[in-house]
Amino acid sequence: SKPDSSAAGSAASAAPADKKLSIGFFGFAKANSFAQATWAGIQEYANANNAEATFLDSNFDGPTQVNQLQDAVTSKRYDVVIVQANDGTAMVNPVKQAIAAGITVVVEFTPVGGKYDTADPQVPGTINIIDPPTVNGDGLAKLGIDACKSAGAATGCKVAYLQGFANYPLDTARTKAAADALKAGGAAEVISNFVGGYTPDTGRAAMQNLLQAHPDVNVVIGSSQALEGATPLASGKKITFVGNGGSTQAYGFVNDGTWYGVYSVPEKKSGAKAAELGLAKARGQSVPESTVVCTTLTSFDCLGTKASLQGQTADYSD
Amino acid sequence: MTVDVTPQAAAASAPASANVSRLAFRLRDYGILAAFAVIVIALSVSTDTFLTRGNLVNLLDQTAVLGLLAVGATVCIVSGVFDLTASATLALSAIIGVKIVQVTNVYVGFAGAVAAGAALGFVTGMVVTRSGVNSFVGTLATSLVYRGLAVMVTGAAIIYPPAGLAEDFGMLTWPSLFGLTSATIVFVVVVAVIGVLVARTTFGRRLYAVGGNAEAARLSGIRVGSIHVSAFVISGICSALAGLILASRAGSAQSTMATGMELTAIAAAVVGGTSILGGEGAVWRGIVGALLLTLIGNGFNLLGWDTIYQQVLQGCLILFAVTMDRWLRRRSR
Amino acid sequence: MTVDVTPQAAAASAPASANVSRLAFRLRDYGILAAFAVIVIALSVSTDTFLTRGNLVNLLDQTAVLGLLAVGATVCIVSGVFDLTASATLALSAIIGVKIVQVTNVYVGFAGAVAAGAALGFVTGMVVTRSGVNSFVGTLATSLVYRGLAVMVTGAAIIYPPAGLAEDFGMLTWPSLFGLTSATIVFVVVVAVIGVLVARTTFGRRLYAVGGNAEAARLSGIRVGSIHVSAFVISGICSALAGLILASRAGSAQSTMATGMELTAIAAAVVGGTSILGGEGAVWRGIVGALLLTLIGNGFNLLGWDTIYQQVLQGCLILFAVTMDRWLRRRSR
Amino acid sequence: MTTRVSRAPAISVRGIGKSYSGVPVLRDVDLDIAPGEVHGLVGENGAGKSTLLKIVGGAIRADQGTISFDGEQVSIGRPRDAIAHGVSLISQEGALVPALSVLDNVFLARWSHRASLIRGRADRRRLDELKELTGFAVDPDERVDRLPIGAQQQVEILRSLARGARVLAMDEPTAVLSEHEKENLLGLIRRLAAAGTTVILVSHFLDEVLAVADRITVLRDGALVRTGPAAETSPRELVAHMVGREIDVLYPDPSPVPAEAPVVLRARGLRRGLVRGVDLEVRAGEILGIAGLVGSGRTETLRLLFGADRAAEGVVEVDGVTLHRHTPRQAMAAGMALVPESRKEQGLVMVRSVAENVALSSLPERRVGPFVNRPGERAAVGGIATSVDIRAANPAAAIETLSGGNQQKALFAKWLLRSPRVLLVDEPTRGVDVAAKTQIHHLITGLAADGMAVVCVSSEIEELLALSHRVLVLRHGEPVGEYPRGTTPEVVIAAAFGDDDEGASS
Ligand SMILES: Nc1ncnc2c1ncn2[C@@H]1O[C@H](COP(=O)(O)OP(=O)(O)OP(=O)(O)O)[C@@H](O)[C@H]1O
Ligand SMILES: Nc1ncnc2c1ncn2[C@@H]1O[C@H](COP(=O)(O)OP(=O)(O)OP(=O)(O)O)[C@@H](O)[C@H]1O
Ligand SMILES: [Mg+2]
Ligand SMILES: [Mg+2]
Repeated sequence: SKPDSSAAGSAASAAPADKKLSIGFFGFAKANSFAQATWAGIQEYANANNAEATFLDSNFDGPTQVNQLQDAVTSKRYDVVIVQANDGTAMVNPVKQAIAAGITVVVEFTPVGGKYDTADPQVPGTINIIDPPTVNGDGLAKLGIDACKSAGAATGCKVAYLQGFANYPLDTARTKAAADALKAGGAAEVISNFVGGYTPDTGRAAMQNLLQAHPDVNVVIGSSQALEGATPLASGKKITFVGNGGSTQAYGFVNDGTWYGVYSVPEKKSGAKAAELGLAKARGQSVPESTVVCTTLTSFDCLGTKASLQGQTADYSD
Repeated sequence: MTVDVTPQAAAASAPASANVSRLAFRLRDYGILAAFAVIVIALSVSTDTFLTRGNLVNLLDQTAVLGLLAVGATVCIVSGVFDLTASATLALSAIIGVKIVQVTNVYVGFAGAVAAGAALGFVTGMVVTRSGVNSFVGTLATSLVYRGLAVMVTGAAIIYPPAGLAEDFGMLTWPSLFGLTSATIVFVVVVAVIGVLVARTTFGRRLYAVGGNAEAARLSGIRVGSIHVSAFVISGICSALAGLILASRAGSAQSTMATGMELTAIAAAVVGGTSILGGEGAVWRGIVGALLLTLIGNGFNLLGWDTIYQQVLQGCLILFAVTMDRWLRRRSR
Repeated sequence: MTVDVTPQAAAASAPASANVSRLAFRLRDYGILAAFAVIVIALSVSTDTFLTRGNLVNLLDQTAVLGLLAVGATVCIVSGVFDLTASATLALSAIIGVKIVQVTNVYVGFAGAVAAGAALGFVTGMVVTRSGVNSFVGTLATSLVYRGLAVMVTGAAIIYPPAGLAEDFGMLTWPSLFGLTSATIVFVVVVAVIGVLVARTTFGRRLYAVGGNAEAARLSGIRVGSIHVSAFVISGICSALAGLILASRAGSAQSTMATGMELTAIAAAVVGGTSILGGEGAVWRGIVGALLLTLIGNGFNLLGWDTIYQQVLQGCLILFAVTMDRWLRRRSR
Repeated sequence: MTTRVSRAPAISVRGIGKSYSGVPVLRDVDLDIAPGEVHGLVGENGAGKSTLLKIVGGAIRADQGTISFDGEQVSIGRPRDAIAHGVSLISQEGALVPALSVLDNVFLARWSHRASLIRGRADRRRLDELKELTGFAVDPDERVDRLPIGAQQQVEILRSLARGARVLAMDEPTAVLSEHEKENLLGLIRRLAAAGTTVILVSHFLDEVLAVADRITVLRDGALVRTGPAAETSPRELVAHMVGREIDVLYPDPSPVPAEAPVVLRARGLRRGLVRGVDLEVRAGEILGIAGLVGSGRTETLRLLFGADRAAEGVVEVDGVTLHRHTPRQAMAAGMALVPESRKEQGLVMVRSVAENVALSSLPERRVGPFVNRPGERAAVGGIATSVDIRAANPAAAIETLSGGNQQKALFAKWLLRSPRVLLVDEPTRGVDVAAKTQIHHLITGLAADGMAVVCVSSEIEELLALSHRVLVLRHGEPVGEYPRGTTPEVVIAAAFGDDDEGASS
């Protein structure tokens, strides 16, 4: 039978201010430095604000994360959960269950739900602090166009965008946004059918093939990990890079001029912000339900170049 | 019944010892259940949330998808083939289901998804049996094709039922009989039907015979190819149902659904005690395997142990369960 | 083809027909090479970049990691076991290698990683042979343990060689003999050594015997357990070398390295024509399989096709290759 | 012979016992075998012969008892240990590695090598010597799984000779050899024994055992009931000891075929591979024997009749129904049944139960809707099991736990359950004990008397001649003659060899 949907979303009763709250962080994977940066932010904020936090490791597995959240609702262990979804659509249901059980849910970095162009809540009652993939794609394209100019190829500029995972909806949305914006921004040719992945090795192979097929490419955009593998292959060539992900290595490449720029999300700050918003809501305060990370937490819209990264340090390393 | 007609043996020692051996013979087959019981008891004692109605409902709900795939995998493995298309078939048939929902209604869409699963299973079966290629690599290649088709159909995006039908589309998450979710009910019904099919029908007998010795089966007048195709069709239907459950939960479908889960399903079948060599095994074993794998994750979550040790302990627990199963069988030889 | 055992027949018709049949026997075994050649020719004709020295160097470099794992997988499969720990062993031994580099130097670290791979392979082998559990599920569980240990050792972070050694640590990416990368050289040398070991030595024959009929091997006095353990050790060494190549390219190691690649390696072995039932196959087949899989990806990039069609075509090409192999073998029966 | 007894026995087993799931299959067996002795081991199917041999060969471990070699007690837990003590076992199930060549199988784990590198040429020479010694002719490079079953048996024999063992333990080595090869092997056994090798020979061919053995042991229900010199024993006595009572082991005479009996099976111009044009006709109630040497195409002819292999040319007619390029399924629908020669590869599903195997070919006949009629099945299997005397502790036990002969009986039972019009049997009594063999012979003649047409292939020429109304002789896949009942074995063998090249096989 159809459940009574009005019962769901019944507002949780606010916790007293002096009660120690517990946060569950459902991150991508413990063995992922990006998630570790989020975690560092969460932990710091929690420790300073009468709360304790736990990292639940789903090891990049969508179904595992779904079960973990369901079980967390059962065990009533957490007052606040922060979700960094491996599979945004699969997490919709357990997030609804958590909300129904009166748990405060913060959606961090990737959306829960299937829309990739907005930071608005896709599950009612959630707090969202995310970097919408299309915004990310647009930002990468903007850096790419600037890179073309810096390379002196403002016209006739050939840009390669290395996809993350081939044909993953989230990657597809980002790739499409980036490719469209690159064309709109005046790139002469956009190559987007190479898969760079998220490791140096896959990036290296993609770059080898790219150089084979398009030796005259001017700018290469891709995940920072992939570009780390790709960069050595371009030594001696007039190619510059734009990375996605503000790791220590990426900062290094930007600072020494090898890369033009990097799309850098302040992930530790974002984690801290997620914890802050979650705890505040659990303690009965009202908080904004949607926050775009880059515009809110950085002064340069996450568009890191040698100039804008001056004095900044990376949150994590690859 | 004894077929022994030797008067001496029958008169002297047979009756008593035969009964004992009959019992040992039966018990040794259930080692995996014993291992399962040990883990359940350990969890019941060490947490107060495990043995709650809510958690058991969750556990079954969480097992439904893997359990359905494990049933399909078991049927295939028993008949001597692997179906590595399972998760791709899951995704593609769920996508087809949503596409149909978009132009008709939820019920037609669900039925269409199941039909699509059966059709994909049929195609897989034909590809494998006609090409004569080993099923492992044949289904691996076919699964790439299915995933690729899923990408092409969806344009690598997420697809949704129309807004007006979205709520009904989620019906498999609704609570149903005895407070179980509808997904669980689907799962239980399918398991029961396929369990009976495999254990009690002439089709089931053929399945085992083909998996145990395809040549002997062929010479006994069994159409080995058809049996294999049927196994793939059953697996396709199980995949489609699992896909519907996932899509219903997510409220959408996409080409990357359940990636890699075909291997977890095979693992579940094998952990339950089905031999990958074919000709042996049972549907219930696939279920026990799927429950065991889900249980271990669930238990960890409830115990709240640091997830850094989780994988190591999961690995050890699986080893414990299958080794216990193995040793119980061997000891009573 | 007839293979007469009667002396009379042998006297009459054997010499001529035996030679013909011997040739057919040889040719039919190389169907996969024919399929490979077809794809290579198609790519050479349709792009002007495929058949360049640079691309071929790249292709080998890209194949090295998968190729090493495929060699390990082949050795295991030939002997009748699966090694699903391969990628976990890869990660853990690369991590151990980096840890050793941190306290000594690059050479000791590399040697240490290889030793760690061998040791992990040994442990896997002991777990599988001692527990008596089927290798599929035994190594699956063990791989969880290894991945978990990798997480624990690294504290779930990325680990690096000390800054001063970072450049030397990348030595496997350096160009070497004939313009090939050092990684390619490592790959080629290992393939040659293991290829000879498997095809020409008594150990190799034992491997085939154990995989083909373990009971017959045992009755002939072969220590089946030791052979299996050796196969796992070889696979462990291959994994460690693959891990070093990956780590050397990345300049670091982490616990998630190469996740899932053990299955691609098994796929490569099987695509090449090694039977998953054991007792048949060859190291060169694993290499051809790995090259074929790499080639298909490489070709797509050079042709510049949209990734949306890639999977479908990849699946079709693999099916084409293995079916062609199969039919050539069957026709000459 | 007296000198042998004075030395320490080559093998001495004391108090050997073995049980499976609490059911004893060997009880307190004591046995001494002198060096250079040929020791015959006989008994009914399931008596424990193979089990005893496997214990001596280290393939399985005894529950109780000790084993000594040359007076020295040894611990044998693994085949390795037995091999180290010079024991070589040919097991009844066969132990070949399918994908390896004949050469590799013969020298399995004993390959010639230098620094671990295999020296194939040295092995080839060794094999040539062995082939000369035995008169066996096998292609060293063929994969063994492509060989007919008789040749596979030859490979096993060559292997155990290649080890130069001091003790040869052979479990029914002659079951699938032709008359001529049997003679060769028995001669070889005599020569080896004269040179000091100890041989234990298990066989259901009592005359063969009596001819070659120095002493014979009889096992019954796992217990040793008699050991004594062969010279003082008659086949009748042996049988009496084996089954515990006197029984008649004479071949039954087939009833004459009525003159008006219609032709039920007719084949015209069957051709494929080695089979180069076979025509045959069998009338209702008639038993047609097919004789020939190993590899003469007998098995292949039966397979073509049944559609197990697809004929390149030729048609088969059953009761007026014409079959062309047919499948086994169509052959069965037309009323044919084939008892194949290899129970392990083609006959039985080893991991399934006795009952499932026996019921497999007649599944559609006992069903309720889609379901198996289990009580019906139990009754049918029970009935047929009694009539062919399958001795299994439990019809639900896996068929691989049955003794070789009982497996063969189950295979036979499986096809009888269908009550076919045409019964094709290939080596129907392979590995079956004397009493059960007689039972099967009665069954075959009885079925023929009831109007079934039977085609029988058997390497046991006596059996073939005694059972058949007519014998068709094949040579190189072609019929070379047809002989009426009453023809002597010599005539048939001569025809099988061809007059031109008799004895060319050495
Ligand atoms: N693995 C096993 N499990 C259970 N029972 C077994 C097993 N192996 C053999 N047996 C039983 O042991 C008994 C003796 O078997 P064995 O093979 O020694 O007989 P045999 O004398 O060689 O008979 P045959 O002439 O038919 O080959 C049989 O009843 C058989 O069913
Ligand atoms: N798979 C195969 N490949 C090649 N040749 C084969 C194959 N099977 C059988 N043969 C050949 O066909 C011939 C006929 O074999 P078949 O088994 O019919 O002979 P047979 O007279 O029944 O002998 P046996 O008693 O050994 O079974 C043999 O000479 C054999 O070498
Ligand atoms: Mg026996
Ligand atoms: Mg034959």
